[in-house]
Amino acid sequence: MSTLTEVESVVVRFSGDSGDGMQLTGNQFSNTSAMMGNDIATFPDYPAEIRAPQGTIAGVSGFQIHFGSREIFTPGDATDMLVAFNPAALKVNLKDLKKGGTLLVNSDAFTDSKIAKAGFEVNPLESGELEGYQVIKVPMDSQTIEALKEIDLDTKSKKRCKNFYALGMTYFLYHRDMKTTLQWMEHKFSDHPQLLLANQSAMKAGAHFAETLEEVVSTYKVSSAKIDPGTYRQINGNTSTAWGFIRAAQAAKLPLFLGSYPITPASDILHELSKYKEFDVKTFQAEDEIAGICAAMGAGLAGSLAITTSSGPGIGLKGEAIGLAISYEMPLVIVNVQRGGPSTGLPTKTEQSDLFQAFYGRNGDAPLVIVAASRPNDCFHMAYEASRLALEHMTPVIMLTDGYIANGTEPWKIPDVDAHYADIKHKMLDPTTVDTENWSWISRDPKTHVRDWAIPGMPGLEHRIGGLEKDFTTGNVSYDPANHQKMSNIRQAKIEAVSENIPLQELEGESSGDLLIISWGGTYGAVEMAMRALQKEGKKVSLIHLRYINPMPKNVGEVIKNFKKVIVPELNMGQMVHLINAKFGCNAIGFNKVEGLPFKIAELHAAFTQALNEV
Amino acid sequence: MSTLTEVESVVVRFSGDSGDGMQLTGNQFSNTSAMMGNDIATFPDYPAEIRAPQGTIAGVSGFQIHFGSREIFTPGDATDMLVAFNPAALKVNLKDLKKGGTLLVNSDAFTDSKIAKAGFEVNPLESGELEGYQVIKVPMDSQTIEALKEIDLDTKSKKRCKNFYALGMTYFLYHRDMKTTLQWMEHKFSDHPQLLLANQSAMKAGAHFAETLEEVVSTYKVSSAKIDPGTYRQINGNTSTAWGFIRAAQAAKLPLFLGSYPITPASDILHELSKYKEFDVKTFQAEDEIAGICAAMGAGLAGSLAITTSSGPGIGLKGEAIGLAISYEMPLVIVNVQRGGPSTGLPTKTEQSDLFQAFYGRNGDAPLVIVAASRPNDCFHMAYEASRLALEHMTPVIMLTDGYIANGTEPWKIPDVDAHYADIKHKMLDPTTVDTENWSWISRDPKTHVRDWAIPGMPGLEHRIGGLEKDFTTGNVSYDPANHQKMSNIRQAKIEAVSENIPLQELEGESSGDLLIISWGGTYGAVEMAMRALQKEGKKVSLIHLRYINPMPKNVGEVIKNFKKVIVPELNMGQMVHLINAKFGCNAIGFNKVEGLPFKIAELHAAFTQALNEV
Amino acid sequence: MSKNTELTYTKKDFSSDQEVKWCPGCGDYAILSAIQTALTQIGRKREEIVFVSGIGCSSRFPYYMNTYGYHTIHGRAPAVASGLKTANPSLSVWVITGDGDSLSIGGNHLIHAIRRNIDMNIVLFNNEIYGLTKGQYSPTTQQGQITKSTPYGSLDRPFSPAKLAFGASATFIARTLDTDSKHMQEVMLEAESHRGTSFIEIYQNCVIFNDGCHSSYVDKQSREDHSIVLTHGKPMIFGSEIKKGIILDHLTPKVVELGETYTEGDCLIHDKTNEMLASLLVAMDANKAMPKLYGVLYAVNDVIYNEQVAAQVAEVKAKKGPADFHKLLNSGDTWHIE
Amino acid sequence: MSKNTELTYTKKDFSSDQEVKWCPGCGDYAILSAIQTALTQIGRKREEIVFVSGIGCSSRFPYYMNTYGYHTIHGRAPAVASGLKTANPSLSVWVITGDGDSLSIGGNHLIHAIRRNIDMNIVLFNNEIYGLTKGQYSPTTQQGQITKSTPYGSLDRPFSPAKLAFGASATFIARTLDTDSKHMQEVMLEAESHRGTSFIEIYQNCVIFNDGCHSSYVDKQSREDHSIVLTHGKPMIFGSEIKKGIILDHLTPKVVELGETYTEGDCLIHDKTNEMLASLLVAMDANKAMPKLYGVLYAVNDVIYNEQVAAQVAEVKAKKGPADFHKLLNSGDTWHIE
Ligand SMILES: Cc1ncc(C[n+]2csc(CCOP(=O)(O)OP(=O)(O)O)c2C)c(N)n1
Ligand SMILES: Cc1ncc(C[n+]2csc(CCOP(=O)(O)OP(=O)(O)O)c2C)c(N)n1
Ligand code: SF4
Ligand code: SF4
Ligand SMILES: [Mg+2]
Ligand SMILES: [Mg+2]
Repeated sequence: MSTLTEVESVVVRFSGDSGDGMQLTGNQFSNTSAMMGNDIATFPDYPAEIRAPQGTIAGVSGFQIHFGSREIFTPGDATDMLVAFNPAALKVNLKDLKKGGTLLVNSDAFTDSKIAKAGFEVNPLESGELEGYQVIKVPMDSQTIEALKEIDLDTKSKKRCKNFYALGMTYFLYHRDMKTTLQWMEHKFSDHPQLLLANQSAMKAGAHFAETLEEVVSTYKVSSAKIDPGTYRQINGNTSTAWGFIRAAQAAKLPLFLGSYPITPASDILHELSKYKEFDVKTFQAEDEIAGICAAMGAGLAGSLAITTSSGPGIGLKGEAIGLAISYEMPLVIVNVQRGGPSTGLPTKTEQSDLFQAFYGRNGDAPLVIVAASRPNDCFHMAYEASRLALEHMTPVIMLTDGYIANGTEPWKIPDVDAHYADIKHKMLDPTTVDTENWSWISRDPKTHVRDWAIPGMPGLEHRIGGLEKDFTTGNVSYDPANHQKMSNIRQAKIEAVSENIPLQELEGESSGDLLIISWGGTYGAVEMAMRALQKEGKKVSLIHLRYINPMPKNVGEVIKNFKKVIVPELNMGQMVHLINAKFGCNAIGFNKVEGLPFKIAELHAAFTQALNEV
Repeated sequence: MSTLTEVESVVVRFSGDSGDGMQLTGNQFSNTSAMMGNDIATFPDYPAEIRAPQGTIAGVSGFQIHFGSREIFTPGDATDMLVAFNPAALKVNLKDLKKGGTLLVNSDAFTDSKIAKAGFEVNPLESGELEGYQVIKVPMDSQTIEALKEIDLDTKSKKRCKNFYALGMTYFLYHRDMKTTLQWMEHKFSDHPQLLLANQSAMKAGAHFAETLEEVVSTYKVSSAKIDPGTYRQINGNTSTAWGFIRAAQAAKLPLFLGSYPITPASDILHELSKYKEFDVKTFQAEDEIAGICAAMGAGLAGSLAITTSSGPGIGLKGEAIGLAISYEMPLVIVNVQRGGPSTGLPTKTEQSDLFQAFYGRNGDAPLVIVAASRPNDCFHMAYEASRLALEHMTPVIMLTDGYIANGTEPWKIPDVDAHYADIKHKMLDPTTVDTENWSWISRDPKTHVRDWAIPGMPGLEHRIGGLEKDFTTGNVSYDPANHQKMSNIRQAKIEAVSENIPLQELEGESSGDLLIISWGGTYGAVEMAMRALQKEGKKVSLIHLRYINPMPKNVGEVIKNFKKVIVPELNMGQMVHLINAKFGCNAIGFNKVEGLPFKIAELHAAFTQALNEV
Repeated sequence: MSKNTELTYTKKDFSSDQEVKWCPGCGDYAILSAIQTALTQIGRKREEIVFVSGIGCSSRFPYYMNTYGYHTIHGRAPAVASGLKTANPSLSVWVITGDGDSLSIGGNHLIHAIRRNIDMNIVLFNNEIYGLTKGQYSPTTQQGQITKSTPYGSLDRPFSPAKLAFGASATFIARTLDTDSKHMQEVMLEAESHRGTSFIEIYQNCVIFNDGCHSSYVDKQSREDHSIVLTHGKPMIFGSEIKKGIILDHLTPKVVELGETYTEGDCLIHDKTNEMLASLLVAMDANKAMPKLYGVLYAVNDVIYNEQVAAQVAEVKAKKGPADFHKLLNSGDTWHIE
Repeated sequence: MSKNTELTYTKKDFSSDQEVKWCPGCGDYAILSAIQTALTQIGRKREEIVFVSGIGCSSRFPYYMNTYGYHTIHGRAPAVASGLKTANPSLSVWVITGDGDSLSIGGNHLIHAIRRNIDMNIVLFNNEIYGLTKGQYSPTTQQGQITKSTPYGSLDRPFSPAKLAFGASATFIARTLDTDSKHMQEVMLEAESHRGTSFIEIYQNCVIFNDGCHSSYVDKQSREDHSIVLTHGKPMIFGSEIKKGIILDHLTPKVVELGETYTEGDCLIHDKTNEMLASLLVAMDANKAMPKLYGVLYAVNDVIYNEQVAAQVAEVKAKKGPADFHKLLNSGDTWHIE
């Protein structure tokens, strides 16, 4: 009865209680798939911050993997297979399972009390509401315990192996090679031979059980993808960001200093950077976000590559200091890993609603550079770029990512850093070559308007800087009216001049047509997929996905002019579309969603189609 | 030789050292003119915060009065008469004196050292550079001392009376009645008969001296203006703001609570409100701006009309709490008395560059109501309006003023508060009439989307509110995707619905034409004057001056459509023009200036004329 | 506010309908229960009680209380509570906060609330870690500790909360522990009856990110040997088997064994109203080698900000008479145009 | 950093070309002069010295120093300085701040810098008023004082800066006065040589908004009767005509007249390294009835944050060997596509 189907891509989601090891299980599945040459994208979905009581909706933890034999950009809209370890996991995830999809459930967990806790009126395994899915009911707890009966371990520990039992089954269904996970276990449990044996046995037992299972109607095979040759690794956005900074500091031959205060979902950048002291990285966990940025500024004044990281509410607190950094004209990178707002909002959910804040969250006319990463592995590149622009242009740079790409992982072709990420030319002076008598700290490069960087320790270049307006020539405090205008103009011109130092905007698709999609930041994967689908349907649609947000690449205005209609999909109430319309005087429309979730390809496809129909 | 000329309006500026009593002198001149039935506007111009050494440019303090027999909107572009008490005052102010204008200088102060301190190479009284002005050189120190020789006072105290000696001269030149000042002196120096005598004598001596002075070629008369009948007083913007809040609290029958932290130029609102405890006003000088707004929020939660006041840098610090107030949907008024930015910028100078910050200075999509006062006495009205909208719509409201109107005074026809400022209907519940069983704190008015206000102490209405996203129905914490969208929509819709509760935008001029001027906030006076001048020239130009900034009055979009061109003059690098273009899809141009100074009528006239020429 | 003795609440009356969402085994549960029980005895109506918190696991507390409750923003609860109490002094105001919330981002508001002596109870759940953000070190984390953000060990010297509060001129300082419900309740009751800011530190266990950080002095087995329960007027003695006491050697408090050389009579007598003794106790308490102190370390009366504000308003009203807005409008120079 | 003894600066070498813009008669002038003079003796090169300030009259200080100088934002100087010193521990870092800047908006950064014991000198100009914003009360303003924002008298209880610093676990606490240039210089030199955060309070007169607020204990005539200059190892005696001393009555420091009943030998001997004595001194010092304390109240050694950071970096480098970015990129699971 069981059939083998060859498919292009598959989406699997593991879901269970916080304590069920779902992140681990998902990671193993995705590593294995990557090793087997598939392209992948993953989406870990933690519960809200506090571990809720077992078995509740609030306590559900999930991990979704999309793997395929073609390029994969997103973790997938709907799932082909759902592995539900308890009723709450089923309740939360069923709506995303494709009709006809495979549902593997742990029937041992479907006790009356757990069913009730999940909010089901009746047992869904019996109520008929699972009709239309390929349901595989397995008493995972008991079968795992049974499979491990020979092993000398307490029952609780044996039960804990059920995630690998399920993983074994899933590996069988998708013709995955267990080798990678078996090896990983050997390393992980090297000090616990009993645990090693138990977990390995559980996985093998699961795979074996699946093989014999009558219910199993189909298995699926996903060939390896045609992928650029090279060495690959998986990386999530926050790690990628951290590494980008480490590399930028190396390229600039400067020490790296992070001043930060923990906040979800940005904390992992702090955690990651705190590991690499050998790279001359100092991390300073400050008493609050204000002290975080101020300490970073202090380090920047002392000659470090200065970074501060946070999320929306914390970025708000940094506004005054960002203004000071603008006024100082000093290099500083501010990372905002965006989450759902306003206020504390939805700390563990993703959103793009801090774009306005990045542009305008300060008093006065206070322009700075803004960049945004488009996907987990692009965080490396944009962190490097943010650092490069900060150092080359003596300016604070805001780098926007979001909870979705920060936590999401995807394969990353390890770049040739010696070729492409090797040399940042900052503005730090060599005091021995300066005519100290006639030097002023505020003297500028005539073309880029960028000032020099002199730091304490350099003899003869002692100077004083403050947040009061400065005289254009001497850098001293000035209340002169004309000077304030001049300084305001130069601050703006300096940022605009950065457009000479960034790549032109890439356009995907024809250079003219019916619909231009303008997207930015972490929505790239879904937008790209939706656009490709439309292009395949023969629609005249093109895409510019912005990563340099302020200033924008010089050709953006030109590109826009060649399309009949412009649509700006965003995970906010309409921020980029507002900026685009104000800046380019066009009548772009927005497609907006604020549900704390990334875009689905399907909803974008529908929105773009509708926009095309209205052209 | 001396002639009497009748003129429509005159601009006089008193200028001297910080210690010379310029603010007092200016105030007396303006009070006298107001009492004589002129319309007036004044501009006090303090030095930067710290009292600089005597005789320096940085220490110059000035006070400008514009008085006339017609409506006066601004303190005037250029001065008809300058009274300069020392060389530094001359240096700073000469460029604003009209050619042919009168210059009264204290020649005693033109010593070599003071001349040098002011940055003159040679004595300007002798160098010929004052040619073209009507220069009246008077050794004020010695003449004052001489005039008071009979009085039993030390020389230093006598010398201090020289400002009144000069005032007496000025009164004579402009046919001012000394009565008001003489009476004021009686009150002021009631405990110091010697000082009273000295000051009165000095002023009279000054007037008498002017009368006999050969140099005095002309005196000027300004008839009283045709002014609305009523009782008038002078008021500056900060006092006006404070009083507006006191009245609003009375009208709402609520106590008033201000949580604030001192900052220039907003501190005077705190000072003013701290005087009126009999009105149930509590002022809380907090440890910082964050605590200021948070304490105000605490008081608001407890049922007070909650206010917080600051200027740009401090408003930045309040961003996170403003987001919380939006999330709580609670009434709160945040006043930003804008000053020059970015960063610490120009603390004592005026600017309008915090408009973007008001709209967007927070994480997430976080809409609120924004209003802006147009002139000193309009602060009363807009403070009342801000309070009314906050209380009627359960929302934070940002009220923008600026250093110029905050410190500037003008006559104010005392309003009939019983008729026009008498009743604010807030949303506070009467707990005895609530069905407490089925009540939820988040239940809304279906039309306005406004929730109820229940405060601690009300039995049966106990509830919990936080900054996490809330369930639309129960108000409990919710991470549900669809709910977040719904709540984001309702927060926006609620603010948009405020447009039903504000007056339609007034249009000055024809309802269609060549040029529409859109201005906002404290630039009203100068813009109005420039527009009137153009209308007199027959130009097809109209004005809408915005005081309700978000939401805007419903008819603004319509008005814009009927003009060929739109220009937005602002004291920033182009913020409102950006918003107007994004919102209405028009191609308005900006006229921008950031010099820390208000617009001059002439520069606006020129800019509008140029825009008209380009139509 | 005078105590209303007619109220007969049970603990359940103070439980909201929200599911409690801390990790199983978290010390917060016991604190919640102790405070709910204590509230049945304070003689205040439920609607007059307000809980204000910042952000953190501990700060979710108000959601579980069937009183008025405000979950505010990180660190700012003392400021919100200050405004609330000053605006309406008749409320019973409780601030719930964590070691990160109150001592890291909220440190300034904490010391200023204490300085002003605003009449409220500040309850600090000290688990020496950031719980909600998953385990970074906090200002009370021990030096050298490995946490998420200190993979090579924390380098910061920790605050001693009691010492900091004393430095900020606290009028009431107490400490209790999540494993002793009765003691917690006693401390809460004494804190509520204190007039002025009551600062209460609770040793609280975070089972997930800092399990056992307090165990030597909170666990039933070892507690008695590593801590003293202070009682006003009683000597400072402790120990389960061997009785020990605190004596003063010149100025330095020292632990001695009671027996031949020293007797109870040699030990320091606790006097919660003695400022100088308190200054030694908080300094000693910060010393890790010394036993931990439980109970009320310090309690004195001083002027209370919210009372002073109310008094000043009353005074001005008495002096100036009823407020008249027309009089205000017409004050100073006015003129009339016909 | 070791002292460079070959430097021969004069005071003028530390004056910038900017015109000093404080009010005539302001106490800030004397402090500026004392610090400029002290710097000629610390043996550090001018370019290695950095002044960091917040906002306030006092915070304009860096503009007048011919060193590196950063006038930052209100209250945040300790945070900026913390990063600066941690990034480059070889600098001599000075924070200049006012009572509003450091104790109001900047209170949290102050106590955290002190807690971490970052090696810098924090010099607080205490004029008990907000000078720059023209005269509102500050956290050190006396209760009842009429100021711009308290027309009916201030209601806040003031902080005692020394007590607060001690509560925050300061390792160095000193006080000096703007009317005694020599004493200021001595204190600055001792502060600079202290390793860790040196907290120095200076009584400073604001002639415009709070003239004479300190006069009884800073003016030449009355100073000796209302203050004690502490010297390590010396008894605490004071007084111009009648000699007085401080004795300990049980735990409470008391002023006695020296003569028949009490002699110098009965007086407390100052020991700046004694934590318990320091705890009594700072508590006593907050008492307005007692004489003011000048000199170094407390000075002990403890671990220094910036040193620990540097040591940890060195340790990790020693253990892990030279940093290799390629190794990092290839760490963990990788796979190869041909
Ligand atoms: C402005 C801001 N910064 C950071 C955070 C992230 N954050 C939330 S709670 C917390 C620390 C919580 O620690 P603690 O107060 O000790 O509470 P616990 O969870 O341990 O009870 C942090 C850093 C936030 N919510 N807001
Ligand atoms: C964020 C912010 N809030 C408020 C201010 C206004 N401000 C500047 S200095 C100051 C207080 C200064 O007092 P203090 O620190 O005692 O210094 P002093 O002038 O007395 O030397 C205030 C409130 C500011 N510049 N920035
Ligand atoms: S993380 Fe720690 S403090 Fe937070 S709920 Fe869990 S056990 Fe309690
Ligand atoms: S206002 Fe006071 S502190 Fe400021 S410069 Fe003048 S005297 Fe000095
Ligand atoms: Mg904690
Ligand atoms: Mg001060």
